[in-house]
Amino acid sequence: MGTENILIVLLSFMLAGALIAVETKNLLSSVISLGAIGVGTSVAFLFLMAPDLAIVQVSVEVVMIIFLIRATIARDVIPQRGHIGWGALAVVVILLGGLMAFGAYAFRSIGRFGEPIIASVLAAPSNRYLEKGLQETGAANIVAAVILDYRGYDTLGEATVLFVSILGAITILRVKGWARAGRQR
Amino acid sequence: MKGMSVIVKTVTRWIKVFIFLYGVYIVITGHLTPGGGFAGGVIIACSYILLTLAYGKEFALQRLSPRTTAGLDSGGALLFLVAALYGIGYGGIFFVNFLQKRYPGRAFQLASAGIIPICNIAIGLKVGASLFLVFIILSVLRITKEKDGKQSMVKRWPEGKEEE
Amino acid sequence: MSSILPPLLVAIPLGAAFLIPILARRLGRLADALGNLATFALLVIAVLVFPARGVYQIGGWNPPIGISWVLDGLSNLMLVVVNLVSCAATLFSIPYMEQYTSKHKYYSLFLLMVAGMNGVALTGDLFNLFVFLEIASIASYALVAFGGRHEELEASFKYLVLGSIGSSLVLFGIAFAYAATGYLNMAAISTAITGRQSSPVLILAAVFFLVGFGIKAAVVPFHPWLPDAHPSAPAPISAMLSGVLIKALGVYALSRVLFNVIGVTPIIGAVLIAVGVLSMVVGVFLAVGQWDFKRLLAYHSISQMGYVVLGIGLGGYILARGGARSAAALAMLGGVFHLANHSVFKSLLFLCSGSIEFATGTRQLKEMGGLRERMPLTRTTCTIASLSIAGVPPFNGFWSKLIIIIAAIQAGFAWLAAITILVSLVTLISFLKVLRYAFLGPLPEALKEVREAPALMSISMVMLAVLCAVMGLLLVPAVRELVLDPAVAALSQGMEYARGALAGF
Amino acid sequence: MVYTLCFALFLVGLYCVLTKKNTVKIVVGLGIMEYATNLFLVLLGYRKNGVAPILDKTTNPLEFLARAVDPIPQALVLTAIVIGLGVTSMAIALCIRLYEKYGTFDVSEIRRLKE
Repeated sequence: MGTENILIVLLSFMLAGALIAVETKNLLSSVISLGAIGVGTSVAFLFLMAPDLAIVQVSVEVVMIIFLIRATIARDVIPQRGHIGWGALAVVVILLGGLMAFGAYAFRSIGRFGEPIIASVLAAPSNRYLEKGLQETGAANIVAAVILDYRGYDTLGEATVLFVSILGAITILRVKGWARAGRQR
Repeated sequence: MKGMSVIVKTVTRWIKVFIFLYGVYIVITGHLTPGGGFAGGVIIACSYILLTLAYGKEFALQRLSPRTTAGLDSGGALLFLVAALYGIGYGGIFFVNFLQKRYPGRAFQLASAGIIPICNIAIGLKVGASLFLVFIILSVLRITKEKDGKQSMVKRWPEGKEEE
Repeated sequence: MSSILPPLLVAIPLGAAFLIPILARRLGRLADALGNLATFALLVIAVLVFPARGVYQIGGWNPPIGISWVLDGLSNLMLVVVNLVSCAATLFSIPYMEQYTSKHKYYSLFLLMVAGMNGVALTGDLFNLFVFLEIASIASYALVAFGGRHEELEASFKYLVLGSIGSSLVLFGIAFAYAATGYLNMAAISTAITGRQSSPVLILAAVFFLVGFGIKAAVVPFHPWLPDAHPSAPAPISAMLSGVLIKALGVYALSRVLFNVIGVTPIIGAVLIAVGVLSMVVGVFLAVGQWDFKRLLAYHSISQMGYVVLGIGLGGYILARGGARSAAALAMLGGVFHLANHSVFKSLLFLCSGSIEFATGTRQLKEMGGLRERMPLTRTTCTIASLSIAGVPPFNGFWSKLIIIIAAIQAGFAWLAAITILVSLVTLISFLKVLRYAFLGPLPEALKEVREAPALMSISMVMLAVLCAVMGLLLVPAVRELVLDPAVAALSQGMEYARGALAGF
Repeated sequence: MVYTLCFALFLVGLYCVLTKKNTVKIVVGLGIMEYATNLFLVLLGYRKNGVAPILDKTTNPLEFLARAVDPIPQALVLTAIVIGLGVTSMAIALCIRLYEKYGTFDVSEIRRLKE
């Protein structure tokens, strides 16, 4: 069975999981379905020859599900159903359906699955990384060479994103935001 | 939170060390094998999260206080920034891999690839610290509903005290 | 190009933001000092960098291989505007943020937001744009909720959800662009797609970028988060959000991507014009009925962003239709100039509202009144800013609106000019209402003891008010050639951008 | 086909965010969108019968160049995963605080702000 078929099966499974996550009335099952999708993504990364990503994805996944369950579900498992009004719902569905159809049409103009753009654009930076990465950076793991040398600045940005979001979360969870009381309305 | 049963605690005590070491291994060999600072950092954080889940927060917080964690978080980020800025001193270029340019190590050795391993360690430190921090603040602290504008007893994690 | 200055624009705010939580946890004064020092240094550096043109290769890798920064007229103008407003806002924060707890976290988040915006303005790489966009956005989500009260949290959540949708769409757009070309460098993408812009996947990418950056810019119909988020933040943050964030992450990024990377087509130009007009009209009519001072200002932000988008979109439309370059340049000049002007007067207005709130403890216009004698300085600055935003002659807002109107008439869109004038009139009415209710009329009993804002807050307001009065001078030909024309040239060169950004200027 | 399925996953997430009225559900929707985007990027880089972009001592450089999958999307996704984690933790923090203030996860009850 080719990678493409495996991925189609995997993606169908993830899509089903997503539908369950979206439509179930139980928040706990919703979060667990999200976890299943995450694990599915991680497995897909393995099949797509991205072991770094598979490791990161699965560990981030575990942490995120722990957060979601401990932080929110533990508080309130009342079944939730509501959604926006039917008229708005119809508009959203039509819009997304249109987008879906156009997307399916548009994907024909990029290379077929399994034929990446770097195979046809020889000047693409990726080919340079694959060819000279070891020699220029000394790292045998080309992905590490890309994230920490060729595109190291991105990684600085990424570390900053993590820093800012943790700082933001701590800020939001302060006991008291306003020091001056009483003069507010 | 009192922690879990004796069995879980015993298993955790043994496994924790291995998870931690595995994380460290992934960080320091990130430039040779799959993994790297992020993956390793998350795994290191997981070892502490496991400890917290099994033993309760007091035990874990004794080992690693939130203030230390926050310091490590900032420290890791600073180390990375300094490694990037150091390049300005060397040839005047932001983010240049100055070590590799000066001392190109032998490929496939642990000591190779210039600043990449250093950056990996900085990131591992940062990611591990910040994930553990966010885990503590998101799930260990206890929050109750606020009703009728009156807040009932709120227990916060230790850093809550620092906020005046 | 290799200079030590551009990296500092990102490194200083990042370094200060990482240091402040370690050093200044106990010492609020130290946080004040570090924060202000950092933003002041940034302003100086931004002014020094202003005349520079060129490509800065990070890590020493040539453009398509590594990430590069591209400094041209538009990005340098954006840098000066961002750092100017942030300098005024941090100065204002010293007394104002005493009302809140944990000032060190505030400064840290503030500087991270500034770092994000500087990064967005500098970058010449699509993915890097996304990363820095996220830094600035996440910092702003946290800052909106800084007070931690009901409305602030609610506004922040709304902002976070819409903002994340925007970011996801941008990332998907980047994926499409990569799939079509194999590059991430904007200039390289632009070269690779020249001549095949009508490929469906690129249309999809353009749509995703339009919606994604449109959400960040809060243009109608993607505006619902703004009237909640901007008033909920502390006043200096409102000034930053309305003054520069929606421009740096929204309009600047959008025009950079659409004009210089994807290439503007008549359809894109027409969409921008439509969105601009819609934002102008909807924003101003929603604003008229507001009684909450900051909320009123927030709706006006939507309306004023409409002017900017209209000016830029009109220029793009004329260019794409092969019209006269001078007409297109005039329209873009109006848009870019209004962008700079709006940063100044809208941040001043938000700072004034903060000053009034600081003194009286309320934001409701109906609860104010008679402040003209109690707060003479705030009254003066607020009047100047109001006249600016309404487009009354000597002040800066007038000139940029005038240019947009002339450009619209020249391009044969008399109806656009008419709408612009109408919206301007409604804006004037709305701000006359503000001035009437806040400063005139009898002084309510509760406000008898109100005092003028502290000195530092006043200094920062006066600084911006002076700018409002003198920014019209930017149109003097010699100055214009130095400041505004390079920015317009950066936009109107369109796909020519690539040649410069790949090879160095 | 694979691309389309992945895009569908993204749209399901978007649908969830746009239509659901529960803060946790919205966070779940954002998570689905994020996974789909990441997966899409990696799908773009896959090469038929490809190998991972990691060299070892025995690899033949020419064969590696012809067979390795595209490393750029992997680098980007590594960044995007961490960014997603950051956004999600912020969102969870906000959910907790909103719950604390309003006693519910239901958006329709969280309405202090004027329309």
